[in-house]
Amino acid sequence: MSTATLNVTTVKADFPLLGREVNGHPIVYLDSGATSQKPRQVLDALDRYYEEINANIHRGAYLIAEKATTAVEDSRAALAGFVGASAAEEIVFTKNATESINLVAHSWGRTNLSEGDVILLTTLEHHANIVPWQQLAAERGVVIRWIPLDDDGRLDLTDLDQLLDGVRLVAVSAASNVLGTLPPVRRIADAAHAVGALCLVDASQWVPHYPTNVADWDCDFMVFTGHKMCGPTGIGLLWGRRHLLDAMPPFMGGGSMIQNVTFEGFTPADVPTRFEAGTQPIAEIVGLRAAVDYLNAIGMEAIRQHELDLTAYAMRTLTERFGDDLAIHGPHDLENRGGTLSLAYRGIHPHDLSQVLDQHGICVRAGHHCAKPLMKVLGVNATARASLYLYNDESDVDALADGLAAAGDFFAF
Amino acid sequence: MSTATLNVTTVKADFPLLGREVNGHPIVYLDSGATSQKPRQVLDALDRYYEEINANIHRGAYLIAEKATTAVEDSRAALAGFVGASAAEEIVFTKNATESINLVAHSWGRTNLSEGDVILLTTLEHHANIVPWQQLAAERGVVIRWIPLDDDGRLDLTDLDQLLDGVRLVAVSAASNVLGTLPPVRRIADAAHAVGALCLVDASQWVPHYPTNVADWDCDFMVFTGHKMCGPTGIGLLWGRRHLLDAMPPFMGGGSMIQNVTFEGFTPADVPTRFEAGTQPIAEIVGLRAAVDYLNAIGMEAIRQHELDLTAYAMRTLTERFGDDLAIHGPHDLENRGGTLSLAYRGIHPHDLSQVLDQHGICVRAGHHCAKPLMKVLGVNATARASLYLYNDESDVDALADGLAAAGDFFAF
Amino acid sequence: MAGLEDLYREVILDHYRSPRNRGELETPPAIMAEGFNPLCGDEIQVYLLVEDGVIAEIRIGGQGCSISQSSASMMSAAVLGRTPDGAREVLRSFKEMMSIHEHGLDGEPISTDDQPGASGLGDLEALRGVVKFPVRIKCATLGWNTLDQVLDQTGT
Amino acid sequence: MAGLEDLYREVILDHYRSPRNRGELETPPAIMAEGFNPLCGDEIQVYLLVEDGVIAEIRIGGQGCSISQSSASMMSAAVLGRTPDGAREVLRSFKEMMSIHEHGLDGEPISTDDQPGASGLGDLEALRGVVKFPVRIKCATLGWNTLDQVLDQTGT
Ligand SMILES: Cc1ncc(COP(=O)(O)O)c(C=O)c1O
Ligand SMILES: Cc1ncc(COP(=O)(O)O)c(C=O)c1O
Repeated sequence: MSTATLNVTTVKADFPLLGREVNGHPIVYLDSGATSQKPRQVLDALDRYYEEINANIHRGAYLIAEKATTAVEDSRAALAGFVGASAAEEIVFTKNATESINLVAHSWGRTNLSEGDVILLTTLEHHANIVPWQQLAAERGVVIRWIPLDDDGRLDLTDLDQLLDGVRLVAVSAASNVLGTLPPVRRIADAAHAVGALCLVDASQWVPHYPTNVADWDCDFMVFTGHKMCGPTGIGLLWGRRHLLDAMPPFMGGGSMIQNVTFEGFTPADVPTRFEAGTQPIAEIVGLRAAVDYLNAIGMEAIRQHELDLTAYAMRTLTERFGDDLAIHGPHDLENRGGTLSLAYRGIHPHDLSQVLDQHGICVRAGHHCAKPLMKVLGVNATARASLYLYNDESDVDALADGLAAAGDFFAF
Repeated sequence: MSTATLNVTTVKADFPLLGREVNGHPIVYLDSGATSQKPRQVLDALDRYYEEINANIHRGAYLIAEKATTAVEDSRAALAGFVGASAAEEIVFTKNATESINLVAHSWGRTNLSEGDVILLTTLEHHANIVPWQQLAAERGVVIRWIPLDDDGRLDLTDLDQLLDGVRLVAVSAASNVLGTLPPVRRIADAAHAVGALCLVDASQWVPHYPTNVADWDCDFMVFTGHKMCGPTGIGLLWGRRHLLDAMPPFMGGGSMIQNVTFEGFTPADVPTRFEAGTQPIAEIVGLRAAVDYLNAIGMEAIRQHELDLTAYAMRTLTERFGDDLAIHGPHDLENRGGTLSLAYRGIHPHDLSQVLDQHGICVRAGHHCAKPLMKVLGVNATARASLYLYNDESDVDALADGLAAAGDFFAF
Repeated sequence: MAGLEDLYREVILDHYRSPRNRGELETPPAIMAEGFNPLCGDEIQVYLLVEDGVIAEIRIGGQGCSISQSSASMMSAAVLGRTPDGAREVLRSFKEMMSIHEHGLDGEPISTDDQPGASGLGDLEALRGVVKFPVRIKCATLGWNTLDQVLDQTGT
Repeated sequence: MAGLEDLYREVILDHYRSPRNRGELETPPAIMAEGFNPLCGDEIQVYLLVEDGVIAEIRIGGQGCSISQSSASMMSAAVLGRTPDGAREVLRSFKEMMSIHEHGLDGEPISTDDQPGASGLGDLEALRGVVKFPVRIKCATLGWNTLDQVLDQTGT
């Protein structure tokens, strides 16, 4: 892995979309929290897959089917390495992080949890890490409890011991998609284990930005999504400890996930195949591997450092320029946050703000960011969110600041 | 829609992979039943999506997010038109046909079926249309019954009325992926409705090859998969009657599929969004639309006719050349079958047959084709399957025949 | 290219700055419905007091962007004093103006400037530019869809 | 490019044509396990009769391709007369020979011709070429994995 610093000009040039214009302005893409742009290297890998080896996997004895199968299994191994899994078999491919969590909720949850068991979530979870548990709660009488936030938007762990009473699973984000908060995952996993609970980490906003190691977290399940880490759409991931996966029944049924099917019933296959029913998103698995190769070539440490520097620059620039007219939600100390900046500016509704920014070619997201419980706690319906990634630079931040000033002028009343 | 006949030379030239060599021979791709190859037009649509408008949908107020959203909804409308749906809202995107069936089994099945209710399947179903129902049966005490086959590999509907006793759902393939059989879907749907049952059609092997109209079938649910119809991997479809979808609870929970989320619970969104949790396979949805445009430009009638002619040629050629040494499973009358040819040749194991064919660049699939109950009825463990599509021509069939002869020589003992 | 001035007409900004009929009504005697824009989190409450067969009072609560707020404000002014059926008629005209009938091949809505069926809407005509910004259509129709719900409760 | 002769060595075809120890044994006293290749539908039964601490009889049932059938046939010959632990040792050597340790960047397995740890397997060496055809490895190991299962039942 490279330890060199990231050359953002070179990086930017890898992303075809970032060279385009929007509304007559060069695009300023600040919505990587919703989805990242894709480097040429990933698009080429998709094309090469379709043009050279496209075939259904695990099914054909002919050469291109064999190559496609190998490409998928190599991707599994590469992803295992990328997140510090101890074996490729612990990697289950899904279509997105949402399916990964639903898989755990259906397969592990419905097998192991019953009335009165408690699931502990945090107030800053994405709907993907809330609704599957609420479905389980409604179906099985499982109880959901919430870790609150302190005033800076960090988890308030003061009462963690009481909150853990009766808990069977703690499900926590490694990085908030709204506040940028980075909860202390290892500490929470340890506390969960101390009461015999498991810990699931939603690393959708973490994996694209930081080196990831499930062994360091000592968690039990971990999920993330390909499209936020330079990969294609349509591909997500579940990592789970082998002995947990081994004990879990299938989620979806269909081709591939079986060992045998008779008129009377079916025998499931071993993991990870057991959880991969039907034709997999093969090109997307290959594309995700290309994304991992791309990120590794730059180096996750270099990416982390670049984003840290840029986040510091952004917070300084925005604060100096707009003072009290602008509020940045969430932690302000850079140790506790990533480059996700949820803004409130002069009472202008986020939707209107993002509309004006769009006229300047600036893409930020306005809304509840699939975190309505958190919005409730923040006391807002929506925020305008600018989220930084490896291809952003200071000029993007400057453009955002200019755009905010223009919006201020437009709505000045 | 064009009514001209299909020019297979032009068509073949649209598919980059078909211009390649395998093991020193020009590739002869006869495994479209497993997955189809992709035309340049679809690959270009994927590239254009990623290079020009890639953004998360339904979430951003900025221009490229709006364009991505529009592209997805336009695709939904195009697919509705392609299968004769009465409204775009009846189209639910999934990752493959397997997820579509699991969605119905979980959402409709677990809401409406209980102990003793009967699901009627056919003996020629793919595991995708068996295992989800067996999971439901194991969980809820639902009973599965099977429509048998006659000696020609067609459904034997003699006892249909008795079989329908107590049935709540009939799930049937429109085209068999092993025998090529084309069951009389409309007749089965009518019979199901007559006893108050619903009818689900697995059209995975139909939609790529024939004009499709759910109104003509008068079925209630219909599923298919993108990768078998010139579309990308990672995208499937569920069509359902609006009033049925409206009454169904969500399957997976997460972002987008909600109207509101509070600490106490969630309110699901309207259909089809209710069933589309998390970030969708956006590029894949766009790519599938390009596939539909491609197929429409050639014309599904022209494709059907081309395949009919080619299937006739293949059956004639193989029979004339190999006589009793070769058996073709399934119906022999062309009205009752498509271009899926499951072969048994001189007692050579299908796996060995396909291995020798591969040395000649010929891709056929060997195995149980995810239809183990059918294999049991056929009295074999596996077949070697050659499946034809719009880009195949007589030279492909001739190459297959030559390859079979070579395999016969190799294993002659 | 559609510009900001197509979206944010002066009359819209005016209703946003000074919303008409803002507040609540006691239920009962008034009736109320609540609407969400699930995409952006905006929420709105529409209170109606129907007396002698006409909308005697209307109040708008909740939070939202300039488009959803001003559209609701205009809506309240447009239906006050009408019968429920009269209100439904305004609703229908408005929704017609907001519906995109066709898209160009590149996903851009075809210009709807000379689209028929949207006459007689007065101030509301100012919202016509919203159809050029498809994502914002849901903002503009939020209050109206909520009105539709509350009208259902009038039982007429 | 790996050719057919790398896969279908003469000794393999010989075992395929004339499988050794084919049949069934009565259970009990014999023990049996059944294995599936979920990809291609092949199935195999391995029957063992352990007497005085050694494998006194072994029989192979089921259907499969030339590779799975010949591999099982050779396996039966290789473990007959051994102790369960001795059989496990052969199993280990065989699986080692079959495991692909590394892949080239383009997904092609690196040639394993001079790989260590696969000596002393006699006829079984003929199956070494199978690693060049990754899809067929599951065929070659089917009988062996089933042997593994049935050995577990010996309780030693
Ligand atoms: C008849 C039939 N049904 C369902 C499927 C499942 O499709 P998928 O694997 O894309 O979910 C297939 C193909 O694999 C099929 O042939
Ligand atoms: C923290 C977090 N978790 C989960 C998700 C869900 O990812 P996906 O929509 O790809 O399933 C997202 C992004 O949308 C997210 O930000």
